[in-house]
Amino acid sequence: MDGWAIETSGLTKSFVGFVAVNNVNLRVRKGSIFALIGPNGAGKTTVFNLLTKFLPPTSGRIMINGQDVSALKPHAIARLGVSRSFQISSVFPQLTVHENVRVALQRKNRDDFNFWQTDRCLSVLDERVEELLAAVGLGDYARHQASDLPYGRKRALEIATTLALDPSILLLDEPMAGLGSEDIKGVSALIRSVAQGRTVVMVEHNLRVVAELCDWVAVLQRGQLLTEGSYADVSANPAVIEAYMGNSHA
Amino acid sequence: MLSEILIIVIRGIAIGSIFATIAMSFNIVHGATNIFNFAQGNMFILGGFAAYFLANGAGIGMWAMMLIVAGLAIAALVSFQGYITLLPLRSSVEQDSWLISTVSVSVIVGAILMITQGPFAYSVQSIAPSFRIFGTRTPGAYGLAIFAMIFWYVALRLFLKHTYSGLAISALSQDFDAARAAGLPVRRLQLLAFAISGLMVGSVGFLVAPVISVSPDAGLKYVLNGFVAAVVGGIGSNIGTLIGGPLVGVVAMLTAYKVGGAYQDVASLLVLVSILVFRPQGIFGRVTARRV
Amino acid sequence: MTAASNTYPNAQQGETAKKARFNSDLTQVKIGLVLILLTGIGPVLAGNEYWIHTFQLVNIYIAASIFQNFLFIDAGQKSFGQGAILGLSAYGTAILFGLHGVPFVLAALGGIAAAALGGLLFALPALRVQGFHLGFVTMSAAIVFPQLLVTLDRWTNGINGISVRIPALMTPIAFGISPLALLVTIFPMLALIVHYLIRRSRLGRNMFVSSLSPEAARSLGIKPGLMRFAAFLIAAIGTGICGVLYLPVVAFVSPQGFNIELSFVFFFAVVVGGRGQMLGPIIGVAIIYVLPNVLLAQFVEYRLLMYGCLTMGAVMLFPDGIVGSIERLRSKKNHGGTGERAFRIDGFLAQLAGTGTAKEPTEEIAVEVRNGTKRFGAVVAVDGVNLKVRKGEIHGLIGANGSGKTSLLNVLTGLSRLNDGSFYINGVDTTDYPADKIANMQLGRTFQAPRIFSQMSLWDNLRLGLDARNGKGSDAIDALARAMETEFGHDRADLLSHGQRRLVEVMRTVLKESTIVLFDEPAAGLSKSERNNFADLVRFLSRQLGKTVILVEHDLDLVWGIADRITVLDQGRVVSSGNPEAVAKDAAVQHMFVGARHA
Amino acid sequence: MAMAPLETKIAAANGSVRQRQLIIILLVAVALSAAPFLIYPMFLINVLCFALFACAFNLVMGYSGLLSFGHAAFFGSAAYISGYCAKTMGLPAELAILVATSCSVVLGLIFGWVAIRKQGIYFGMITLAMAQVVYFIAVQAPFTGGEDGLQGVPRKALVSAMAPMSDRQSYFFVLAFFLIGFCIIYRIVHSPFGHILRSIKENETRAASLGYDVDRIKLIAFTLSATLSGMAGAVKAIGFQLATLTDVEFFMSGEVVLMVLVGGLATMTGPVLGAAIIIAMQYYLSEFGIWVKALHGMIFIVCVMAFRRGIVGEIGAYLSRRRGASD
Amino acid sequence: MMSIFSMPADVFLGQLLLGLINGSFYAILSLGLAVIFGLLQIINFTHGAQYMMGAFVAWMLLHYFGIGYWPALILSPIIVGSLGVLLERTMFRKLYNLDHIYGFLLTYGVALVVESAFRAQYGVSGQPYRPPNALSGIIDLDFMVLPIYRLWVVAASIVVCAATWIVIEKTKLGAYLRAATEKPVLLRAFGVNVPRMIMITYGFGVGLAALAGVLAAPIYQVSAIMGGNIMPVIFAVVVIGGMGSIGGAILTGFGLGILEAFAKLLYPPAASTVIFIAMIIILTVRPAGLFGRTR
Amino acid sequence: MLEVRNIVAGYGTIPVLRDVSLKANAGEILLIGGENGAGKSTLLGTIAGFNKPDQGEILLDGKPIGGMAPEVVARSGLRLVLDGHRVFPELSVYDNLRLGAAAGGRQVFKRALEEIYDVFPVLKEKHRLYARDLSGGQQQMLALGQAFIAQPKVLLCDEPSMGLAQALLPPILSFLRRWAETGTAVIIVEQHLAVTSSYADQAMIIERGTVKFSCPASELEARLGAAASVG
Repeated sequence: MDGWAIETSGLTKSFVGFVAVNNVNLRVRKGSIFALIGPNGAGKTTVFNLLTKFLPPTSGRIMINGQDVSALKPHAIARLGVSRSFQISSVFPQLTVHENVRVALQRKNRDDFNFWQTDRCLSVLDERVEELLAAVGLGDYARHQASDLPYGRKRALEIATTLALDPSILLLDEPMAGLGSEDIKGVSALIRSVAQGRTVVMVEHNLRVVAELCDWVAVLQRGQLLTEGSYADVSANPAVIEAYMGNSHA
Repeated sequence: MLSEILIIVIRGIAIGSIFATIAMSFNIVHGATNIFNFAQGNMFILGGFAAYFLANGAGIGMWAMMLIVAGLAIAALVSFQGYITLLPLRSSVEQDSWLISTVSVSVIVGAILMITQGPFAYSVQSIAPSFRIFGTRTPGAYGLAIFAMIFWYVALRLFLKHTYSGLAISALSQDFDAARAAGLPVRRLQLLAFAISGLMVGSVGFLVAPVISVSPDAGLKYVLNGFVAAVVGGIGSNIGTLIGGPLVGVVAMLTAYKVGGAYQDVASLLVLVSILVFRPQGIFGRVTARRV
Repeated sequence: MTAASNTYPNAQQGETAKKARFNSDLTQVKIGLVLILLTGIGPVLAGNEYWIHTFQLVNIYIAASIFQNFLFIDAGQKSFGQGAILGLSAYGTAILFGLHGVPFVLAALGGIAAAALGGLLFALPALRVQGFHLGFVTMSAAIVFPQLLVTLDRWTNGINGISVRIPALMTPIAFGISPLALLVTIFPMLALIVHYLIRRSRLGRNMFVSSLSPEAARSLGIKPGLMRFAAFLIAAIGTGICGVLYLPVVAFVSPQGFNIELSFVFFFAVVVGGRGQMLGPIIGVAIIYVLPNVLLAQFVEYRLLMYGCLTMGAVMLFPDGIVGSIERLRSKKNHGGTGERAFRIDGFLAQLAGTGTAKEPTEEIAVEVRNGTKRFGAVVAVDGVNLKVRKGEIHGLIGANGSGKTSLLNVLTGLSRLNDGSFYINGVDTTDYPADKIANMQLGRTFQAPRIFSQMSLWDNLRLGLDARNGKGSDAIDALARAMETEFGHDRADLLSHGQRRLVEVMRTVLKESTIVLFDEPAAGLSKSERNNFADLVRFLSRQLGKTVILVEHDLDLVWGIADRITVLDQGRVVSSGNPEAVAKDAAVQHMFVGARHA
Repeated sequence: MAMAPLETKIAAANGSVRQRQLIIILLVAVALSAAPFLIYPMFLINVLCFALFACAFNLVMGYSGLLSFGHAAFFGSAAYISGYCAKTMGLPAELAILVATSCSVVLGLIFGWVAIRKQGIYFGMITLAMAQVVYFIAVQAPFTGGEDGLQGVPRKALVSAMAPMSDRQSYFFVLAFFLIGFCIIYRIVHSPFGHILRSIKENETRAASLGYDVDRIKLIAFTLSATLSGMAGAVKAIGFQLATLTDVEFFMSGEVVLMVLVGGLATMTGPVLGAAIIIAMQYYLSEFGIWVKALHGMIFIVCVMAFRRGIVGEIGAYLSRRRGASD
Repeated sequence: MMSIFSMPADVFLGQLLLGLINGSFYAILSLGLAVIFGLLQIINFTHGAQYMMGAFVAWMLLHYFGIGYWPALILSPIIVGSLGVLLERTMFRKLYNLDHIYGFLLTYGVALVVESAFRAQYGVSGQPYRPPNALSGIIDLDFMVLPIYRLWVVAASIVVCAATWIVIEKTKLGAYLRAATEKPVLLRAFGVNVPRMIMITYGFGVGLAALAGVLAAPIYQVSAIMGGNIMPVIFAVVVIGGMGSIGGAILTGFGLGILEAFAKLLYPPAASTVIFIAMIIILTVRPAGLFGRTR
Repeated sequence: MLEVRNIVAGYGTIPVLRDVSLKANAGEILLIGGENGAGKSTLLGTIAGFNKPDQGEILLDGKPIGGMAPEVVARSGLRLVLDGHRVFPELSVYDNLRLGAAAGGRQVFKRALEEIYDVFPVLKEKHRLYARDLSGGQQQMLALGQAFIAQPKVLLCDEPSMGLAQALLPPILSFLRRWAETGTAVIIVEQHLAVTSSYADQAMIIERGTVKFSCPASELEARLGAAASVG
């Protein structure tokens, strides 16, 4: 578990009129849990979008597992083992919970374009689907439509779907947003357990969770990297405190 | 004189082949479901109507395609009828409701044909050229009828002895509950049996349309003669029908020739009654030991 | 008639007992009579010629359907040809009266005779075959009949038909009611009553049993063939009278009037109305015939289609017919369903206790088989068996499966014939006797699979034994019968457990007062305590009532416990025979049953 | 344990559901074979062709969420090509259909390649614009017969040994193609690919983040749909003996949208029903002339405003609601 | 005589002018479409029908009420625009939360109804509409004859387009509009009545279409099918210009008009397809359109 | 494996079974005894789908199977061997076995076939013969073999001794024993408790449609004795 899972150098993204991400250099160690924090509008989600190539960077380079991915498209990034969950819980609403996870598993079946076989050949995946759903506590909801799930469960479903890809790098965009304190505990445990042998990068506002979970914390402010280090170091940094005071109490 | 007898025998055998095929279609359904489909004759006539409406004067290719269409359509109709017939058997104690429902289906089909086509007999051009046998011109459809009988006999035999579904259908006829306990998809097999029987009568009706009178009320005649053939051969015995059918056919032709056409059915009835009275298991039927 | 069978259970009795009546036949008959009266007299009082004519025909059809109902359910004969029977009679009368000027009454008798003849013709194949075979035969007869009428124009006037006028029947006698109107009103009512009475009678029960289980019937001494003949004859005569009445009502006969459609009307009416229900045919004709032909007369083209669809609909939605469905609801609502639990051996034993006197087996031979051989194809089921059973003894017949026990039993009861050898009952050579004749020699048997008729009440099921009794029975049995009648008169037989069903069979032989009783594996499937009770019963039958018992049984403990003598069969041969101790010591027998006697 | 009753029902119903499906299939088979004897066969041929067209179109609109407004291009061009092959070149009908269908594959690939990267309405506009090119080509090209179109296309097929087919016979000929097409569509929808397609329709970015090459998958779906639409058009030219400008007009594109919308988006049978309704309207209301088109417009409005699931969709929703209520 | 592209200059210039005129209509129509799309995210398929209605209203005003061209130039857009507002209020409003496809389909349905109603009433053949006296007549440049009315159309459309562009891109109202497309909720929080703004915008867009209709009436004949025929072209223009780009719509409109004219010169059969082919080429090179922004 | 919870079932409206619960574990034989008419066969029939339970649940591997058709139940891994060695008499022994494998692949069938031939060599010997030509005991073996071929998770066996000479019972029971030990749950309904109980793990007595008691099979004799002395 040596080396860097993600490296960016001079990552910049400018929209018309403003620069969302400005010359950010991040390095995420393989196997660590890495948190990206910062006040609202600091550009955290943009960084995620850049990492997964949902947005093309204006300039700068991104290396994933040592490979330059600047030319790749989003789905190719996903195939490199980078998997991402979305800020707003993102499931396939009209599919059942079971199907949601199965769609993710299907990819490894190499039948993206298999339109001539019946879907019964997908039943080989059922066992794994049930395992994953059980792992996130959705075992009883397999036949429900995803849109019927309460918010917290949607998150769990999303994580199950993400895990189905067996990613090496997991990008979690505010995994705790909208969760009650009970759920937060559960999801924290879940993240810790899935982080075994994986690299996790998360954006999170709940600093307690960050303190508890993360090995390394990077602070973004107005598109720039303010500071990074362990949570203890970072939280002691006056610049960070100031940045947060200005916003988090708004 | 000799040629007259030859004509009678050849035509009798050919007409009897039709009866034999209908009898075989009885057998397969009866084996799988214990049902004797009284509507089978009307399904046969539907095949004839299909020939009239779809393939009258058509080329061989289209004729063949329409044969398949007619066969499949009638197979679907018969298996749907089978489904309806089987429905009440699941719940009611009365297990011979099929007798009533198949008779009523027969009445319904006949009535619909009568209402839509009127009480007329339609004639259909033959696709097969007539041929000479012993110096006698014989319509080609007679040859087709004999061919169909042999074809269906062989096909059924292969199916019932060598395919899984065929074996399963035989199993159904032997012990229904055991078949269910063994997980055989009973209802589907029964419907399959119905479908096969429909395919048989539909295709044969289509084939022989040129030599029968395609009219709404002809169905009853064929269901009865088919039944006589089945009884003569022994119900459940397909090989028996190969003899029984032609036998009945020859008797019917002979009667028509010697006594008069109106007595054809009477002759069949007499054959039926005498067989039933003297040898109810049929000529080839085996007395099966039953549990007492 | 014995004292016991004189006391028919009637409706009043059923009502006083708390149980719901087993069926509502009597009520239905009453309603039916009222309805027929209405359709018969109503239109006359209303004075509409069209309605009078129509409903006279309706009443005739009702009568014909009632006989169809009787034939179809009570006698179990599937006839699709009743229309032809009606036609035979109508044509017969018309030919005699209309063409040859024979007086009407004589002509009518001739017509009825023709119908009866036709019925007997139907019965001919029915001697050998049942069910759909018969359906096909009768249906083809119904198809052939009009063809023949046309072809035989020398006698029938062919396609032109025969016109008939009988003014005497048409002139009103009182209130505008003509004799004809009276006749066509009274006859269906009579038909209904006759149907009811037959059903309540021994004849009716015998017909019913014959149709459902010919073997059981034969072993009870009933000739199923005779019953079928009788049924067809009764139905034919009844339908024949309908045909006679048809003539003055329609005043014209032609071949088209008697095509298969007519037969279908009767048959479908019974189905739609309710198979086996007294009221069924009346309601059925109302729906099948009156609805399309009278109320929806503008769609008369479609009437055949309507017949078919109505019947199909009835089979799908009301499999028991309209009346049948109502009846089913009624019995479902009222089922008491606890009475049959009291049906236990110990109860009967208690009841019978002390009625007999102690008896011992005599040396007289009741049953003897000499060198009996029975083959089924290549399989020799019974192979040169010699067997002697003494009067009053309990004789165990044991052996492995397929050793020929049941085959031997079937031979002894006449259900199958020996290929070689002979057997004697009470010294009479009965080798070639038919089953019913043997049964009437006071021989009774039970079957491995009990013959229980769920359409009959439990008492009626038992009563079959009483019906089969030859001569007058003992007082003790009569008393038992009376007790059973009050106890089980309205209980359902289909709720009995397997063991109880066996018991019904056993009790039948008791009521039959057979002197020789053959039990075919009676204890199979009985519990230990039931088995003990059964052993007591057998002992009682033998030691107190002096009956000869032949017991085919697997349960060696039971056999060894009660049998006086035991015969061991193996592969159709007698291996050993003698008293239990001797047989047990037989080396061959020990070898066969080694290790099996600790159950 | 909240699931238990539902699962029980599903499991218990499984056997009977399959049986019910079987029965429905049987019934449909009976109805299809009886239809030409009860209804005017040419009308049925028309319905079948448009039903296939609508089903094929549903593949993109219902199952992939792509609104193509240019599907008439495939339908119409294939109609012309197969008509031309059969009439001028004297090819047997099957071969003509095959040729025309193959051309549709190519055309579908071209359309898809240009348009697929655009989403939603853009996609619709681009396909519409491209279909217009095909239309103008059809207007001007020498072999299309201009305003008259190709008339009297012979109905000579290999199966009929090149003898002309009667109306009823052609009905069964067309029926065979319809069934083949329908089965292909059924297979596509119920395949692993079909599942991915659905997930893309539901949430495209999520599907991409799961590693699916969304554009490629949509392109394949679009091409498949174009192919089958082409087959429908080709069969129509044979069965109806006619290929005209109306087949390529952009009204035709709108009409097929309407069929799918009326019947029910993303349902198997909806488009068939929709096609039958719309064609029946054209047939039986033809005396009202242009007002039929206005009526179409109104149906469009009603469907969009109040009836978005279509007939089959609404029935399905009603049934599942009732099932839900009874739980 | 000069020759350009090996053809006489007068022919060339004549075609250029013809292209400009067509381009003017393209520009105004696609401008309206772009404005509506910008705010409502609906592709207004009814646009063609509204264009046709604009022409018809002008014709009806003249025919039934004797109201001439100049008042019609004002009245017709107002009338048609208010009808558009009505449409928006009663129907579109309910669809904003749904997939945009539904809005598209709805407008298509409305267009079908309107066009077939007009067709049923007036048939397909055109109704003549004379230009006002002030604008009738021609200017004879020495290399070609120029109808004054056509000149007026070009000028008017340039003015209208420019004005619209200025309003949207350079004024506070325009800023609001643009903001409303981006973050309608936020704008609402600022106290702006967004629904009303949407309504007015739609009315304005429709009014533009109707204005184009009035302008077109004297040149082309007033017929029920004039809208339906032009719609695919307008779509192509909008797509090429880049969705939502106001300036793009205007420039592309004129540009394509000219392109079409040249095509007619060089290879007449391609005239009707050249725009679409251009679209295909441009989209392959620049998937977002000429002036479109990537997201 | 198989769990039956409080089922009520019967014919028509009269319940034969009242509130019967049982549990059959993988690898064990459960012996069900009781008087005739107590409802044993009804119980098996209900589990196998021949009757519909009016109330209660039947769970196979945790999935409910109550109310399904018998063939569906059989396909989901539960086999009922009917009483009276019911096989298909007019089919060959081999075809009988073949039909047993209603579900499952060819490989599974071949393996199971060899196993069953191993256990009952007589079946291999006579595999071409019609089943009707077998003796009663051989037919019972065939019936068991038919069920074995399907490799069910749960096997229900209704009176394997019925109609057999008692000497034939032990080999059949020991076969069931070995079968159970491969991880199948076996339920045997039997009258001959004494012979059978030594092969069983659990035992249960049904009386008048309710469970009288259940206990380990080894204690059965004692419990029966106790019940007899009390009652």
